[in-house]
Amino acid sequence: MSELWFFFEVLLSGMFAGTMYSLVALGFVLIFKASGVFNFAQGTMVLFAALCFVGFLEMGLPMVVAALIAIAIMVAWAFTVERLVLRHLVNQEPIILFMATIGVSFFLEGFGEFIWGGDVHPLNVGIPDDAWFVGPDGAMMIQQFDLSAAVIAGLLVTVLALFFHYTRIGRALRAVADDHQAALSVGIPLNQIWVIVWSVAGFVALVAGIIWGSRLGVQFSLSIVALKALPVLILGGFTSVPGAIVGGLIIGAGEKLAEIYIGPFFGGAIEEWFAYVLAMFFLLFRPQGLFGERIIERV
Amino acid sequence: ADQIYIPNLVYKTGPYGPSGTPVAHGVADYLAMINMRDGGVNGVPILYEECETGYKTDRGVECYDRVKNQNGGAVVINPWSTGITYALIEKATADKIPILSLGYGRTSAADGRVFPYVFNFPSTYWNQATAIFKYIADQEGGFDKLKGKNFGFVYLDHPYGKEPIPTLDILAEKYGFTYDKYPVPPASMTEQKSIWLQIRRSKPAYVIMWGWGAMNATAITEASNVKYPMDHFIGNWWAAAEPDVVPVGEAAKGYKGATFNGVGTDFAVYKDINALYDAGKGTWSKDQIGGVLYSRGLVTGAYMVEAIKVAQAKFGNRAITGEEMQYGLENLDLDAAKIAKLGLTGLMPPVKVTCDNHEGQNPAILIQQWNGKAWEIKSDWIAADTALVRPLIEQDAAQYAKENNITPRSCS
Amino acid sequence: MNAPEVGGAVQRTFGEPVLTLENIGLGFGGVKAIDGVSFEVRRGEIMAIIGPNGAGKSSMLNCINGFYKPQVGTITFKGRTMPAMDPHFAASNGIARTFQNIALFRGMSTLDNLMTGRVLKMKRGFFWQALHWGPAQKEELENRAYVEHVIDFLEIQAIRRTPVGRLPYGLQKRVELGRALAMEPEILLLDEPMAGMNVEEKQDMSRFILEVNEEFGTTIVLIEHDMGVVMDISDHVVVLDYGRKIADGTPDEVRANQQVIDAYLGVSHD
Amino acid sequence: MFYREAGIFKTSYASDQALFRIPLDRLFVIGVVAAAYLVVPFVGDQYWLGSILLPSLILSIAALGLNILTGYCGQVSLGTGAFMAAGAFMAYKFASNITWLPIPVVIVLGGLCAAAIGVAFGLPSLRIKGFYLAVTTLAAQFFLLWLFQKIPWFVNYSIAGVPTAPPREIFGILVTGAEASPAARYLFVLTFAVVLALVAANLVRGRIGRTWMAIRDMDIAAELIGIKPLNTKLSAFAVSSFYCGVAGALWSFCYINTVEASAFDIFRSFMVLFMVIVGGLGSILGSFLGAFFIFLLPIGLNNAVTTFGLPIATETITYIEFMVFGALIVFFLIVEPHGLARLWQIVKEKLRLWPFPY
Amino acid sequence: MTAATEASAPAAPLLRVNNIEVIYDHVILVLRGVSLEVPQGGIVALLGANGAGKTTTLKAISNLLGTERGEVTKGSIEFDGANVEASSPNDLVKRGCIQVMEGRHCFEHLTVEENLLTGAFTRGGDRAGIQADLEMVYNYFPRLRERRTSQAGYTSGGEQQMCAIGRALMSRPKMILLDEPSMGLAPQLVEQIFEIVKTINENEGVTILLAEQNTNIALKYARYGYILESGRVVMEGSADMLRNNEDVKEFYLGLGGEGRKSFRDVKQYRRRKRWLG
Ligand SMILES: Nc1ncnc2c1ncn2[C@@H]1O[C@H](COP(=O)(O)OP(=O)(O)OP(=O)(O)O)[C@@H](O)[C@H]1O
Ligand SMILES: Nc1ncnc2c1ncn2[C@@H]1O[C@H](COP(=O)(O)OP(=O)(O)OP(=O)(O)O)[C@@H](O)[C@H]1O
Ligand SMILES: [Mg+2]
Ligand SMILES: [Mg+2]
Repeated sequence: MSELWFFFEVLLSGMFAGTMYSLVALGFVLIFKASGVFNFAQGTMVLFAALCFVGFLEMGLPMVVAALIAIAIMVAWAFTVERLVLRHLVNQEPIILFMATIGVSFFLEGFGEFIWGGDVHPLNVGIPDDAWFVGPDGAMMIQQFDLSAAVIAGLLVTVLALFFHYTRIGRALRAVADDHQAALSVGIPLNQIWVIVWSVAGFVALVAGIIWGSRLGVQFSLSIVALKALPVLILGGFTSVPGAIVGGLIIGAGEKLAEIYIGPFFGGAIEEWFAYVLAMFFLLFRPQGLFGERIIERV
Repeated sequence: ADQIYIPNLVYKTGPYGPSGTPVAHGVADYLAMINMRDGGVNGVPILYEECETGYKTDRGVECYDRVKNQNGGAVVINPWSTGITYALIEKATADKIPILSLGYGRTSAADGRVFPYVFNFPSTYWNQATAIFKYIADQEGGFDKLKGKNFGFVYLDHPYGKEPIPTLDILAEKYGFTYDKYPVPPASMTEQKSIWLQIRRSKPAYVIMWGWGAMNATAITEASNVKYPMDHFIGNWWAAAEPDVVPVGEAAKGYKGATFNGVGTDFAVYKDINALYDAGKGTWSKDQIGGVLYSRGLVTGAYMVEAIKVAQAKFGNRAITGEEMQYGLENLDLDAAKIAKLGLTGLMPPVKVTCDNHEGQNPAILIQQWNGKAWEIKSDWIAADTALVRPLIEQDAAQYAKENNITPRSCS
Repeated sequence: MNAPEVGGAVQRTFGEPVLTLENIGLGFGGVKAIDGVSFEVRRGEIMAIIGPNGAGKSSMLNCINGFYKPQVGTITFKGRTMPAMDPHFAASNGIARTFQNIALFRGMSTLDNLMTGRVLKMKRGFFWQALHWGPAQKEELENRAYVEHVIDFLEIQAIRRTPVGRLPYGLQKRVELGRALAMEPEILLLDEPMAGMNVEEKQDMSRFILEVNEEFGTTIVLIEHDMGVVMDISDHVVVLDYGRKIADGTPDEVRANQQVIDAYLGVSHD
Repeated sequence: MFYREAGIFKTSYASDQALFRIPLDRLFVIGVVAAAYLVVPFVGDQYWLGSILLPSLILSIAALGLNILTGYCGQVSLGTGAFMAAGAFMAYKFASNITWLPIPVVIVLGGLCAAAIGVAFGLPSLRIKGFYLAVTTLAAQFFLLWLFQKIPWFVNYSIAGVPTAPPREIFGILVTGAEASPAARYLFVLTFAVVLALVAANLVRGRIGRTWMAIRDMDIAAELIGIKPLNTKLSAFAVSSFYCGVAGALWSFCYINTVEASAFDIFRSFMVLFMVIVGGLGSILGSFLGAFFIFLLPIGLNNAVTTFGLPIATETITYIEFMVFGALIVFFLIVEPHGLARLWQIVKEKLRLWPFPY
Repeated sequence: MTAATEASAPAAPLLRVNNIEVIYDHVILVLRGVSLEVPQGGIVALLGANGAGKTTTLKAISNLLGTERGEVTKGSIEFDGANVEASSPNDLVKRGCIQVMEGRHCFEHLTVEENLLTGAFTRGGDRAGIQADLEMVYNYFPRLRERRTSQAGYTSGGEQQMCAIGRALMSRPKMILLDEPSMGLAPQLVEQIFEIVKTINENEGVTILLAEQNTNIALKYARYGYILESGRVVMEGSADMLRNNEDVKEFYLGLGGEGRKSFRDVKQYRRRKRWLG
């Protein structure tokens, strides 16, 4: 009986943990969907946004002001990236854009540390951090922090998914991802589009950064966390906003269950690769990820 | 040359930067203080230089190659990373430059017969493990109380984290306890939910942690999430510093850790360190000094300076070579009186290094506890069970010697 | 075409059918791309498939060389009857094709593109390839010689080393034909080989097609929207409309067919 | 007008097929290789040979390997580090258990094991394409490193878990291990680099290379002209992993001297990927240019600061290094998306037209 | 020779290309001084063999060369009185100049209808107008209506061509640059497309510049034409004049001295005549 409770506890907390990955993955998806750019810098943006936020907090600014300034900085960043990088790489192959974002990521990482230093910054924005216990003598524990994170992720995803599907801009974004040149030729302003998505991605990064930062402190290892967003992203499909959430849930729950129930047979720490292998098996059945757009193969 | 060149392979950036920075400043400040106060070691100024490795082995090797012949040749190398230490052992031995890996690196390098150029005093991971269990036994009222108990061992799944496992196995057998291993994957070390849910279920009597970097803060957070009693959670000396607990906030209160150096600024030597800062020659900012890792840096500096003095006593008061430094380190004998004279009482343990024992004669640890604001030392020196560990060290060193065609030197 | 009709197809006679398609049906979700089409291709003939846009012509070629697997029907080729063609079987048994949306290897030079057409003819393994010497070099040179013939034939010597991505559309089409020819095909499937060409270039292209057909006896199946070309060079025309076959016969028969005029040709295309 | 193509007539396909069709190119390459063998070991000091050229050459081999897979065959891989690790660990097993094996054989065997593993992880590439394929290579990356760390057999059950690369010699000269002189190690690695570069150049200009490129440029069309996608992709995975494996073995045996999994972590994979892209996808020369550029740039920046004695804190140097590094990557991509190799080619083309602008 | 349309003679040309030179990839010189003018409300054809530079000219006009590492190194292009170089491609579309690109370039993952709607991007929220135009495009191309919910990547070549043209019409342009509109279309559709071109030109005054290989039909609908060879304008004139020019007849219309020849009879390889050596 208590085994069963334990199972559900693992399942649930795994799913919550997964939504944290989703938050990072979401930023990737936005930019990929809107420009076909595989944005390697998203992890660094999470870190940078959080650093800015926490930096202003430490200067004694009120939370709202700090958040607003951080958002403003992310928008300015979006402008910079568009001006100095993307604009010059219109219509290049995806791998080259990918590479450029790696350059951007390095720059931002150096810049962030340059400005804010390499220390760990504790962050507390007042997300409730207690646990509820349910079941016979608290057999199952639900952490409020995780729950809050999951709710925020869910909200963001819903809003963004609606935005992509039902607005004129959303359609234009998808067009850009398909063919930069054709998008230009029908009058879609790539520059503005890019600034918009990078700004939105910056905002998502800030949210993700604040949540992660509240758990771990804002520090450079956050950019390592971002790697885990990759299997989530791939499993859900690069182009799907809801996919980021579902991918996160599956990866989160899958790897926790695997670690606990299969891990011991292999000496543990299988979490490190399990997510990728899980994603790979999903891909064997759906090469475009769970919710990704069908890969068009025609001659 | 007219100066003693001490390069330092630091890492102040990247994910591990928060832990690497204070150490580097501790070393730098101590050496700067010696230069300012004494005009160097016995009148020979120290040239200190840092090379950033980012905690990456290949960068470390490059740094080593870059600095080893500069400025008249490096006198001693501090790699500050287990991986870099491993990569440099043979190189440094061939180049006759001693490696000082203070409480990290290759444990079996304590066997000075096989590793003449590697020093890892004042203690090794294996000894530390025995000492931690000694502490637990003391808390519980004797080793016989450990029998039948279950412990948890949370570690980074990496050679560093796995180091104490053979020792733990022996201890478990000897004292009749069991322990569960909880490896944390290095590439996703901030994801420990499954581990702590398991711990919540199995309720081990104590949890011992061999962690590093962001893994530590995550573990402490998760431990408090699952309401694990904090004072039964003990980290090793690389898992109990300010960067590990500060981000966790209130929840970290009560967390314990091993250490081999004191913490805080209430030591005599701070008179001179403060003077350094007042003279504007400090390398950091004054409000940041005094933490666990900074102190460890100071201690490292002190050991080096004292070893140089030993070498100079034999070879003359001049800039010494790496080979001479090896002599200095190998004959380092810092007893309580000498330490008191240096103003370091309480900050560092006495150490006596010999030709065959590079970790010092009486390895011991302190247990410290985080009170929410600062670390408090909670124990006296707890001696390690060297009788148990020494054979293990010799066995591993012998295997290494065999694989690498090394004939151990004789130390008699 | 408002120019007066000249020449016209000479009635030629052909051998046994090399390729027989029977009752082919292919659908995508709700769309029926091909719906019960049967026809035969005889050895040595030039056959044209025509029809309005979206009639299923390209899909038909895709079925013939195995890119699409029809849901119903059978394909008989070289005495083997099968429900669907396998691409590798098709290629290694002499079916080569060009594509409507040029499918060249854009990063490679013209020469290399043509050489890929020879892949099936080259057998030397890894070891020799790594040395690029001895048998491997010999084989390479033999095939290079063949490819140079094709290059000469198509008069694309000047662009031998140009990456094909940089070539203008028309030349790309020609290179694509070259790649197919390099395979020494028995059956050549051409999907709109003359789209985007002016009259003169179409004449060149027609001449290449006719020469291949006459000199090597290669059977040709082509899709083309230029009725002038189709009526002039083909021996046999199949007309598709909405996935169904609406006519099958000589150019003259097809031209006169009222259904074809209504569905495709529009008002009296001579 | 000195550098030109016109006026050089080929009388046979064989000479037209040659590796360098323009004599000046050939001379240039021969000159560079000759200098690398005959001049560099004598003029370079230990630091240059052992810490600059040696690792750059090893990484060039890895970049060559990845370039074969990604640049020539179009399969994006983030698992380079893992395949390097496979080479290193397996070479260590061979070297430590069959002590009489000559060291070049050991390295090649390490490469072959990596190749076999590469093939296994290449299998899903039949269905999974593009960036999605990155996930299978990531799976390889994390799974293999985990495996090498988890199973004590790979490190001969040593307690420490980080074995030392055994010293081995050729013709009585030590070439691996810490005691080997930098010059000897450099020459040993250089030989591997030259031979492997030659083999790669041969492969890519022959049938196999063309099938790779065909798959890269348009896999469907390639399939329809009779190229078997699975075989082709797997052969690319095999060759690529072989190169990476050799590079990994050399990295452990000749450079860092330890066989340590964390030397081959995901960041190594990324580094090699940068090298390939900055150097030029689908270019042998580019692999070398990229490897030298990416490996040397940070060290160069770092050295520059120390040499000029600028009073900048170590960490600041690193921050600046990151920023400059990132900015330069972007800069190069904007100037020439097809990498340093293409830039070099444009310079040559301009030279050919010189003194006329076009 | 002046432009054929009476109306355009006095009016300032809508588009003026002034002696431009284009280089790709820093080294490949493609256009060597092309000048042309398109009068307000005119239909002008750009003719020429493969690789003559028609597409390049059109891309230079709509400022898309930058995306292919090409650049205009000399000369200038003016649209509607202002230099195009100053405005971004999307500004140009806003200002009313839209291009139908060679090779269709539909957005593969978008449905046919979504493709058409992206064409109306610059028109903002004018819902009713856009809906009406969508109806109009569907009426022009009934086939598109049938396929409206398919992803464009899965439609046939001709359907994609219709989609690309329809998409351009959706922007309500002042001027359309058509690159090979007839490519891959069935004969009656080719006629129909040109009829549409004629209709929008006449009814809505849309100016048209078209690059076309099908010289025959192009000269039937255009009023003025330029012939490009190897990056230079080698001949220009009114459509009638070009149609009757012997060289044009022979090389572009396939009419030898003795009228149209069967494709089967073209045995002798013809040397293409070069106006320039
Ligand atoms: N893979 C596919 N998925 C969905 N629909 C498809 C697919 N392939 C073809 N179709 C549909 O099948 C029909 C026939 O397409 P096909 O390409 O064969 O036409 P076609 O006769 O070649 O036309 P065109 O002359 O325009 O090239 C079209 O309506 C097309 O949209
Ligand atoms: N992106 C490019 N890079 C390099 N060269 C190019 C590029 N695009 C076109 N060219 C070259 O420019 C010349 C003109 O090409 P363009 O496409 O403008 O010709 P076109 O007249 O449109 O031909 P077609 O009728 O075949 O479409 C060609 O020789 C071509 O090789
Ligand atoms: Mg078709
Ligand atoms: Mg064109």
